[in-house]
Amino acid sequence: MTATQNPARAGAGAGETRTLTLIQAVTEAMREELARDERVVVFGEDVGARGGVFLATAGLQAEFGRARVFDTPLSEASIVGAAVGMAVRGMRPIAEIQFADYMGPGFDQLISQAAKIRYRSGGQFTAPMVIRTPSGGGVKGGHHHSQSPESYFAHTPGLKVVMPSTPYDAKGLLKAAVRGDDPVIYFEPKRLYRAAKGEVPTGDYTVEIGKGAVRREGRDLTLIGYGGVMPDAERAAAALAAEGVEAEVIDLRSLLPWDRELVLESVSRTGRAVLVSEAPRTANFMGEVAYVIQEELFDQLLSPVVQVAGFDIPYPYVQDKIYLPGPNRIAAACVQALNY
Amino acid sequence: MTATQNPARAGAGAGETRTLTLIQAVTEAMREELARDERVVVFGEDVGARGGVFLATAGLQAEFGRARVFDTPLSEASIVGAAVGMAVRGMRPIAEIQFADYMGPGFDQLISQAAKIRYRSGGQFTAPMVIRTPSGGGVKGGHHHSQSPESYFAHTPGLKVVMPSTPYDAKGLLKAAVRGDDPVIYFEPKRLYRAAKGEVPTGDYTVEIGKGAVRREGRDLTLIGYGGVMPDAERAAAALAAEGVEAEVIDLRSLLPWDRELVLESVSRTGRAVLVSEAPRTANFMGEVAYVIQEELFDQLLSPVVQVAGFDIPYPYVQDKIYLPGPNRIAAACVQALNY
Amino acid sequence: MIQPFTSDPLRWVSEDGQPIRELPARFTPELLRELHRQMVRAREFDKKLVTLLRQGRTTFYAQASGMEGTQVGLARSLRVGHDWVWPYYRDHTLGLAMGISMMDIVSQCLGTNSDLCRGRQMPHHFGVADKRFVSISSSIASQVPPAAGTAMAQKYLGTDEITVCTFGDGATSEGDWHAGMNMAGASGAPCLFVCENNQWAISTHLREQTASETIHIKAKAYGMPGYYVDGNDIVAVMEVMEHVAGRVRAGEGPALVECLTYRVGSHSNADADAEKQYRTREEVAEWEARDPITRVERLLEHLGAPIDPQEIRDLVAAIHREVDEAVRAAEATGQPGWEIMFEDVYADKPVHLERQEDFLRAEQPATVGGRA
Amino acid sequence: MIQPFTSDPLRWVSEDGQPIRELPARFTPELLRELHRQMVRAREFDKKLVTLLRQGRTTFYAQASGMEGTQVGLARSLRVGHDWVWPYYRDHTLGLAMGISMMDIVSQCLGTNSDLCRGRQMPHHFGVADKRFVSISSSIASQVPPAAGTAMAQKYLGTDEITVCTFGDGATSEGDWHAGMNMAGASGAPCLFVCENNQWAISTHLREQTASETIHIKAKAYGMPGYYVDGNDIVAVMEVMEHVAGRVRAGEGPALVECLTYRVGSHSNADADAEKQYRTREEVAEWEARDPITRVERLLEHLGAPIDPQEIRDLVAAIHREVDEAVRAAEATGQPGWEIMFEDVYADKPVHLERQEDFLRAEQPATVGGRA
Ligand SMILES: Cc1ncc(C[n+]2csc(CCOP(=O)(O)OP(=O)(O)O)c2C)c(N)n1
Ligand SMILES: Cc1ncc(C[n+]2csc(CCOP(=O)(O)OP(=O)(O)O)c2C)c(N)n1
Ligand SMILES: [Mg+2]
Ligand SMILES: [Mg+2]
Repeated sequence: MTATQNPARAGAGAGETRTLTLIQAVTEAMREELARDERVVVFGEDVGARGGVFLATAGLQAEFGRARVFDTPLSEASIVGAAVGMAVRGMRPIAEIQFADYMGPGFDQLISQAAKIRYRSGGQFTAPMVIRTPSGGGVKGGHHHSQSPESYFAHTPGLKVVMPSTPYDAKGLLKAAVRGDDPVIYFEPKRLYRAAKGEVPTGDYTVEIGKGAVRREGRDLTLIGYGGVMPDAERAAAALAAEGVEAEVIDLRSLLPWDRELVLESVSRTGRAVLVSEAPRTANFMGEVAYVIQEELFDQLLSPVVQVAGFDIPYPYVQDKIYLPGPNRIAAACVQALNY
Repeated sequence: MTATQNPARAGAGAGETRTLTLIQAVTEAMREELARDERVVVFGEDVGARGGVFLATAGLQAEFGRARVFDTPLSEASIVGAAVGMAVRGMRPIAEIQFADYMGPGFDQLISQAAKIRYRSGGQFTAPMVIRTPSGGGVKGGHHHSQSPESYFAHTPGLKVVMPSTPYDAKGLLKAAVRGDDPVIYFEPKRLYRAAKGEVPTGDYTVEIGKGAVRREGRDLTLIGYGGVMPDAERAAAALAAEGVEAEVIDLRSLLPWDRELVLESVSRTGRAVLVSEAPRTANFMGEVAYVIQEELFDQLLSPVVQVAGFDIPYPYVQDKIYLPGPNRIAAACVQALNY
Repeated sequence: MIQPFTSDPLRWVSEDGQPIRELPARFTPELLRELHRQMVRAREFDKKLVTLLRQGRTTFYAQASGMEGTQVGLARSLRVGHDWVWPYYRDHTLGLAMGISMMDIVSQCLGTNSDLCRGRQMPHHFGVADKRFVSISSSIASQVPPAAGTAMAQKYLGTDEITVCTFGDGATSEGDWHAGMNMAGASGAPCLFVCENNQWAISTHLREQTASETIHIKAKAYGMPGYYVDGNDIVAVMEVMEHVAGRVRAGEGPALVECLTYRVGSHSNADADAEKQYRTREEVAEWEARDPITRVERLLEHLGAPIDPQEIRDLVAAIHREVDEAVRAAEATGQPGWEIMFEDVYADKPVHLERQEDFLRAEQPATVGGRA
Repeated sequence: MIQPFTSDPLRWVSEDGQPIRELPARFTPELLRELHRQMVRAREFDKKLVTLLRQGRTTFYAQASGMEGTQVGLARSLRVGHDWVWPYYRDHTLGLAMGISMMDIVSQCLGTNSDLCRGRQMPHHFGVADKRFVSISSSIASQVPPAAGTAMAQKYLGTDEITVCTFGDGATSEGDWHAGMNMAGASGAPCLFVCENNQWAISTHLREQTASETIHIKAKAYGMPGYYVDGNDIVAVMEVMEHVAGRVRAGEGPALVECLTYRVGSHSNADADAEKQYRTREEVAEWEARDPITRVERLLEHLGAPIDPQEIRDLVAAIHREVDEAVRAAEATGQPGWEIMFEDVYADKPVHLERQEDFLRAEQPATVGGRA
């Protein structure tokens, strides 16, 4: 558990790999799942001929036809609801919401239908489906193309919530989401779409939902994040290493459920935890992680758990970069924890 | 700050009081605000002739006429959106969402319009409005008439979120919400509608948004809650007192913003905190409170902050009572904290 | 012959039981008696459940009395267990007529171990997989987009199933209603939308709900035909449904049918004094005179095959015994234990739910039972 | 004379600039030249801003080229600063024609200190209080329920204002669109809904968006009249708007006007290669031939008052200078400092935001400036 999870070891075995960007890995996962299982369809606003506004679905309609990859009317409630209804009837829909900021109009479908149909029916009806959506800031999108609403969904029993930060995880988590029997909200950190590159097995593999990954080993403190902040967390760790501080870096990958064992094991060794996310601070998902750490490791903690998070304001346009926790702010929080 | 906030002292001065139930206090606040300010209107599903499904608006249409108290179409997006548009045009709408479980269809209006219009317009347009909605369990309503979705809203910058647990606060907070210049989500803990009775000044007063109240003083630990769980928290404190343990009981009353000073001052004295809410545990608002306590009072804490919360499942029907944190579960958490 | 967008509701039998169009051959006295029996069964079920409610043995009930023509008529037009149904919370009469057992419905209302939905939802929100009757969600109109999705799946999979989606008049104001209707229209999926227009949404009259003159006209916004039918005339309901379901099944795209009816009872137990609050006794009386059950009795008289009053009394007594037996059998299975709370949240129980279950186990004495 | 629910778009001037109905007297050559000038000004503004975008001086832009007939025509039918407008993100041409200054629009696009909205939103989402032009939200159709609310307030307050709410064709699929339309209908509030139907929602054609034949027909669902107008014929737009706004102002309830037009540019900078992706060059060419600006030029020729090409060249040059000057003046005000981030979240800054501001102050060097 404590070893850095190396893609080659963690997943697909000794197979071939290629360097892909995160968005290419997303596309590849969809392509392979479409090819593997006729029950899989891909739909959303502009995902067909246009290939999605970020081109995540580029080429898929040409390859699989309009019955399997198609545009929908401009309505997130229609999209989420259609996914629920298809899933109930035995399909495996992958639906795209163009920006996570636009989950709002589909919110009731997610919380009242997708999240609860298994429970309310006593397991008679289920909604195995995936909602993919680009989230997070750093692209000068202002508050309607930059938000990180994952905490809403992590607080909704019945949903699963994941957010990859590497191409390897992007492919593996998406496949796991498609094959699982629960509704999964799959957030794609849009500023890593092309910035995150990495080795991705050409073959089939999945990344288990609910498991985090250690990105870097360290003994002095544990730096925990997910999604778009991960590269900056790793940069912060590298900067600290240059000054002799060894931060262990954990990528949660899954928020609901999240990997408490991995986190607790690490913090029990390091005694210090810094939690990094870009969502507004108040009632942020990371409050949960902080709560559990202090509850379980009260006597082992050497300093308070520290959060680096977004500010409690609508995501601003001009101050796009200042808003985000960058490597300096993250490193400063680590130093604060170390100097406590 | 540490003194028990006595209604007579905290607010209306030496005026007369009457015993009201919580729902009567809500009605009275609306009646007085309707009478005070022509810009105030009350609307929602069935709030007119029917007086609302819980009768919170009973009599108001007869008193103020159909122009000021009226039924709307069955659409929460219409209701919230209409409130936004009226507020922008200079009115002071009080809108009812029939159950907090039905905020879903109005969610985008709340997060994209109500919460952001002041910010996005640089303060040129504002939405001073109140959304009242009954929330919480204990009424055998199953998961669509029992949920506690306040954490979603507490995580949404631009909104204010309050939840009274006494008739005094119900009236004072609602008046403050109507008169304030921000959008306020006003949750009404429905199982206290008739169960909570108390003295309420006949005259005019407000309870400041953002301020908690000490319900009982104590030195051994701090018990913090809001809304429907408060009577049980007080019962737990009374039971503990019988065994010689003095719990200080804080009612947050406001979630966004919440009263960190009051909480920190208390916990800095007691060294122990137990947080009580009925919303699902994961990514619950109370995680934020726990985070802040351990961050600010790391060295003063004698035991980990403990949460008593709802389970991470859709609210069940048959196990309505078991789901809720009752006095025994709360007292047990206190004992756990004390015995740590 | 059966046209969409008529200005008056399509009707075969007048309010006093006279055929005003040629009665289709299938409406033999035998069939009419069978329909009558099903409607009476549902009406009596309502009465018995209201009593159960008054006795405090269940906590919520929403009568469909007065709406039997619509719901029983609709049930007869489905291929039960083949077509899918996304119903709403006032559809127990539809469920009964589709052959869902009283035991299944009563079990859900009582939240007993025999509840197929395992006591998760408030009474009256049942669902039965083998009838493809999807479990009901309270959130008004939230079934409409999923219904479009199920129909899209049926089209994609090349089945000859259709999806039926029901809702009240009030539901048509919700954004999700629009989203689902438009999605169905745009996709051309085989979805039959049925509005059970009982003219009230709790205390809000249709006139306050929307400025459109009728509900069926709203179909124009989705490029689908909208039919208007007298929902208290079961012959009309069945004729129109037969025709429209046929179209939908033939791949001609979705359609909307508005059944004009009335709920003669209160909205639910919460407004038992409806007539004191928001509507007049006269209005109720007017609609009681258009009762769908009496109308069939009159039609049978007109056809020279009247039902013997004693037969009706015997029928009612038998139904009451049937309900009593269902209640007894359901109650005998007991209430599910607390452990069941943590099941069916996900396909597999995640660690955090195991921990929460362990916590509760330490607090609660173990309970026996739970449906196998 | 001006009827709702026509099967073809209402038109006064043919595509080649010939009057096909009697030209109302107010359309003198002077007025037509003024309309032409406003349309050209908006068109050139688009071009200059696209250049600015290519230069990386702004990050987003959504052209309205091709839609000037609709937006300028609408602007002329409002009482600017009196009526309220809930616009959508492609309405800068409407804004310009309403007299919002280039400086205000450019400042918002650049997020400079001169931005009335203080750099909070992505380019092209401006708002100007003294024009009662509400600041734009990206969330499609989210302006529709609030527009109904503003109109309800106007009715309640007894003003003679109306509310204008604009949206694209794609927006009509959203649940909120329905919610707002129905609320307006049910309340009878003075709201004028204008659909700028440019036939595409990014890459999704109206035919995939909805199965309804037109947008205006959807008004039937809300009991309001729906008008269908050639949005590239500014005479038609102004005549219909004049009539409909008059009705709305007179208290006859809300109305929907569908203006059939086309966006000849890309959706935004994000799909600059639109023609390679989802639509044909032929389609674009076909609509370019129906251009609203050329149509007015032809009409003026027909009226014997042609515009001298040199005059147009001078006009264009003047507009370019006007844009350059606005850009220069806006950029000269600088970018707002980070402190501004924490303002306008609430009327007063709560403690937790003060703390977050203090945190950032310790991290960031203080910046100078901020709009007074
Ligand atoms: C989204 C949502 N909002 C509000 C409610 C509360 N509610 C329950 S039934 C009802 C009225 C429904 O009226 P209608 O659709 O006409 O159905 P009917 O009860 O008349 O059969 C309302 C407002 C709800 N269940 N869901
Ligand atoms: C709720 C929401 N969903 C999706 C988007 C992304 N989006 C931006 S513009 C657009 C197309 C809008 O089309 P239309 O309404 O026809 O307006 P047009 O751009 O053609 O003027 C989409 C899907 C959004 N902004 N908001
Ligand atoms: Mg109804
Ligand atoms: Mg468009």
